[in-house]
Amino acid sequence: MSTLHTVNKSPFDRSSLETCLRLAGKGNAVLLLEDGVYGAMRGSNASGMVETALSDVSIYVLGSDMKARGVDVDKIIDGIKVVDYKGFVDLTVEHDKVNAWL
Amino acid sequence: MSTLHTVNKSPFDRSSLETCLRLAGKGNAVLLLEDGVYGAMRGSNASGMVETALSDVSIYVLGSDMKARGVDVDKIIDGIKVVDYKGFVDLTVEHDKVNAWL
Amino acid sequence: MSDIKKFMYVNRTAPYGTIYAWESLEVVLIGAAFEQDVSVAFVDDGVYQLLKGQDTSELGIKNFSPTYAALGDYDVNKLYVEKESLEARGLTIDDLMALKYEDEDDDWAEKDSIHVVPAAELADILEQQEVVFSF
Amino acid sequence: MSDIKKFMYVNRTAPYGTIYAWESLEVVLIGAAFEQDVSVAFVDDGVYQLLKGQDTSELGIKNFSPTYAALGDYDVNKLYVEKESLEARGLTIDDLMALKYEDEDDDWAEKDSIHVVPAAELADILEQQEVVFSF
Amino acid sequence: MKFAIQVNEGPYNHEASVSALNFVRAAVDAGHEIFRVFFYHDGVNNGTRYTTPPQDDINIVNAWSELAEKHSMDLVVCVAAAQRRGIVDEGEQERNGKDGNNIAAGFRISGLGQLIEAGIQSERLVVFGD
Amino acid sequence: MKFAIQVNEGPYNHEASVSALNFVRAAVDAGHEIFRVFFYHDGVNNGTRYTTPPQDDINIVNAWSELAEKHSMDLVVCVAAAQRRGIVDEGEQERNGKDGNNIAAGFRISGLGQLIEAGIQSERLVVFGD
Repeated sequence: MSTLHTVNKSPFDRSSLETCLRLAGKGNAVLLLEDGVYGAMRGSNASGMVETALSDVSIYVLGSDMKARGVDVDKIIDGIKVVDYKGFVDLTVEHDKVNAWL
Repeated sequence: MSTLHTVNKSPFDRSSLETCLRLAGKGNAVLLLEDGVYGAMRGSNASGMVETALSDVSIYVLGSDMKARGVDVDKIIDGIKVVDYKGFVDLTVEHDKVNAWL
Repeated sequence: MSDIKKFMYVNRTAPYGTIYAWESLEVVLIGAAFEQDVSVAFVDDGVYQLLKGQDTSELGIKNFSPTYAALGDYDVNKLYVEKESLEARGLTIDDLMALKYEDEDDDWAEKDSIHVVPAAELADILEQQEVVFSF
Repeated sequence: MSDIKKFMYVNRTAPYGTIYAWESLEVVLIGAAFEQDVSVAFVDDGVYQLLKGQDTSELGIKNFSPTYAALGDYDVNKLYVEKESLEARGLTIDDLMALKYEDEDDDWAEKDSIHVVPAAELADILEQQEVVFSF
Repeated sequence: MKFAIQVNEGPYNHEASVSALNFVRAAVDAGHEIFRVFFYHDGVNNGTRYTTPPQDDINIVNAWSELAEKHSMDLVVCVAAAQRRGIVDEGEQERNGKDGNNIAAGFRISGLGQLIEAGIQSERLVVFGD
Repeated sequence: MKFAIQVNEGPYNHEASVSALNFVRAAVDAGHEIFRVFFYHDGVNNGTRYTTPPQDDINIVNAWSELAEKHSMDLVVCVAAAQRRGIVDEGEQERNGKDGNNIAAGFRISGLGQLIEAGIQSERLVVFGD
């Protein structure tokens, strides 16, 4: 059962991303959207946690939410893939279920 | 200008308490209410931060919000005082202003 | 797709500060009538939902904590509490309500509904689910 | 009580995920007409409100970030960004919009509205306020 | 002492409304004056008479209306926030071409200036929110 | 593929509604079926026709109504959550003795069982919230 996890909260404001990464199974995928996109940025106090997680899970970030917030693609951690809403839909299809860490 | 700070969020869910304690002036007062009352409990990962803060600020906790959550007065960190809503009102009067860390 | 699906309700919020805990419990109760394979997880501040001795009378709002005790009667008896979340909050299982159910496959023996599980085990349990409800 | 009060607006939330940032800015704009002594603090995720290059067109919602540039015209030019919050997020002042105002007491010289201040200094600034608005 | 109260969240979803109610009652009991209660953000949802909460729970909207009546308390719903969230009085109904309104007794809809004025006129501002 | 969508927050206050709208549109564009959109918690506030958002911003309620009309999409507002928050259709108006209703076009009020059924009948449940 491969799972797509969604995280829509900043890792500085809430524990959602940390808890998601603690409980996501190996090989699962994580999509960062809404305020969750800040978790994709390089050089922050949360970056280390995310970079470590990339060896166990695939991480995606929603491009339209990045653009809205002025988060440039150049500032994203290597290995995180940017998707649009069509890509988000595709991810939900490719995985067996979606787990939203609100 | 003595300030009463209010914190209504769990220290495990949000950064409100940590930020409040970082930015509260020496001699200020902090009232924990709503989900903020969990920050008054002994023996948690957040207790150390609160115990350290007690040397700089007075900390109060709203009794009715504790009772609602099953947080027994026996489990509260030494030095934190329990107040009722009348006590909350009195605290706002005794200080020059209220700063709510939502 | 089998007739019975594995449903997981994930609770990550404290009670009363927000309504998510209570309205989540309402879904679990209604859902029980649909006879799915139901599990409920309590993670992060969600573990506070199960604290003993909740009393909202001074606040003047509804105390919904007694409703958790009814879950066993609705065959909702797989309640998973994450060990790491409990420990971070300085809590043990003794701080939680003792939720029980009668096991019809074991001569109606009374058993504990709450299982404290480490993150790695909860991750496995989450992997086995088919539908995850979040609140 | 003096006629002019020291008003402080504290912003601690990121834009767009919730509306607090935008509706807070609306209060600051309306409040400017009342000619109080206004300061605005950006702490925690509130610093994200000032990031350059916000573009909400793909989401189809209003981009309110250009409004911050208007604050200087309303004599709202004491914008305090907490240094610790910036650094925790891997940001520097160069990542923020360059908000300016013209100082009427200094021959209308153009000056920066944003001041990056360490927590200890922001604590002092907060101490001096008379009314604190939180969103 | 003269208080202003700001409520940022709607009833039931967050405890903010209940906390504000309990604070206001305690302040009134202690002889203080409530200059104004200002409902902002989702707080405007405190002001709809269309709610029907469960009978075993608090009726938050009615509790506000009773305070307004008993103590002539000024309950102000922010117009901009109300428009986004569908809280309508007779004036807004006419202005925006709606076929009805849902404002509860004792509430009035007005501008954000009422919040600023409350901050100026009152001696303490106390904010309840998320 | 058959999707169920759960929306936990009201319009404007949180991005959840906009994210859900964008997801639903992308799913429909990709040829998928939306079995049901279920509005829970403050999400029920998506279903009021009394909103008048600023003209330079998205009209979230209308966007849902248009989706419902164009694609016969089933937009269900939870009755228990709606009662707490003042979202009323004609049936609820009569049942609870209200003097009007505010449900928007294309929405219907029904029970929590509709969420469970959506979880059973659909192949994917996607939840948007706070």
